[in-house]
Amino acid sequence: MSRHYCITEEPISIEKTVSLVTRPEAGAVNTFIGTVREITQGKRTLYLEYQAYKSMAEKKLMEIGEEISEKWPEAETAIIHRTGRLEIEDIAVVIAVSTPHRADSYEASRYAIERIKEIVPIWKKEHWEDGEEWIGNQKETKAYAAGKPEEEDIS
Amino acid sequence: MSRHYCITEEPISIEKTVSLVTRPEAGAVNTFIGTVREITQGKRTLYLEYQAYKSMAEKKLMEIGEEISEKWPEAETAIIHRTGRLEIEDIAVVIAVSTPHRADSYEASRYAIERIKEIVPIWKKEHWEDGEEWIGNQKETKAYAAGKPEEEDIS
Amino acid sequence: MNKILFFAELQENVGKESIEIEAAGQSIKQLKEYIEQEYNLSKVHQSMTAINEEFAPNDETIKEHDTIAFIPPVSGG
Amino acid sequence: MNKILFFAELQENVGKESIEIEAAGQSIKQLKEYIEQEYNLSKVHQSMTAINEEFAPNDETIKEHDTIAFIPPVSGG
Repeated sequence: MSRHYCITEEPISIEKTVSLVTRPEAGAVNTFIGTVREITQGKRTLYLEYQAYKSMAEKKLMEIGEEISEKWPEAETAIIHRTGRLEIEDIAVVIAVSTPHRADSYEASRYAIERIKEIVPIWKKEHWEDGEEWIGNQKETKAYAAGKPEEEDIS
Repeated sequence: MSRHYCITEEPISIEKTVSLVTRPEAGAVNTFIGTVREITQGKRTLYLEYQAYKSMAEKKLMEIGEEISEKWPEAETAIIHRTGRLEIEDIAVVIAVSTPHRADSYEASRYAIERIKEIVPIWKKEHWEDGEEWIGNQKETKAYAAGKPEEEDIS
Repeated sequence: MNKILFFAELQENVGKESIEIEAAGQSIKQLKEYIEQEYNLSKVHQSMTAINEEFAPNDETIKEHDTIAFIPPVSGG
Repeated sequence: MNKILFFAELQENVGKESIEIEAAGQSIKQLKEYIEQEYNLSKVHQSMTAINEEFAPNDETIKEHDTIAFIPPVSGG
């Protein structure tokens, strides 16, 4: 699988991810870095656990890169997503998109993160002091309870 | 002057710039990295030279950060701009904006780069094989010739 | 034989990452009904399905050696 | 006395990063006209001006000890 589209258990280097897409023709690199947020919807997260269907997830990341190349032909994309246990502030995902001009780099990068949340088989489990839950939503708008609905409203 | 808003002659670390804005409340960091592009409007650049009115430029960068905080109260911003001689692919500017949710990080980061091109006293001089020119435009839409208009149309 | 993969909540509920069963000739929908009954796993119906790492609709027919994965709503990023 | 700063193309044309002159009491516009004549620098009129690191309009009056900078169209980023 290409170095540009990876699922890894190791900490992600922003610098290395960016260097995958820098090139003489590109004057702009937009990156999106997703980090572990402590408070989500009023609940304090202790840590997260990411799981992926690795082989399919890497395929889907590459597919997102191909979609970007169709929409923004001069763009070059790299997406690295981490799995395993992540602490608060750890980096879960780095997207880097280089383009000759800056507007495209923003739009393509934004497109990438939205598509990741739609089609890439990666899941996160939030661990709180009073429970844990697999977050089951594609666009971070809703969650479904993980068999312990009675703990759902504690916050 | 704050470490968050700097003009420097040293190479810029993306990692360090991002770390200035990561924090437990933020789940998203958008960065914009401006690099030296080899070809601009059909002309091959050999290298660039950036000059700044350093003290005022750092003030203006900080002002942009304050404007962002007014528009996106939960955002935290860092902007580092390099001056001196830069080679092709070198990083000229790194903007990092962290926010709790991703949409804001994209919008605030975009706002920052547009404002830099409007109000921050930094200038670049392009050096080509057949000449050189201070680029005099605020939004990269036009340039004015540097006293050698006869070389302007060679490309 | 067919390999059936479970992820996230489904994996925890089934207690296994994967199982091997003979599912060739069945539709995805039929397989989901079997899984629901066998593992008391009604949430399998809220999952998307991948056959050999590509999303597939409920009426797709499973072939010999296909690998089936149930994909609960994703939450990467 | 007042310090007058030049940048980018203006600096190259003047051949100096800065000069010291007595400009107190003059407007920015008057100073620009002086600079234009003294250094044959018509481009000074296409520049913005900063007084003590803040942009200032052409009709602003220069005070004793003010630092004036001519800011050609910027091209950072």
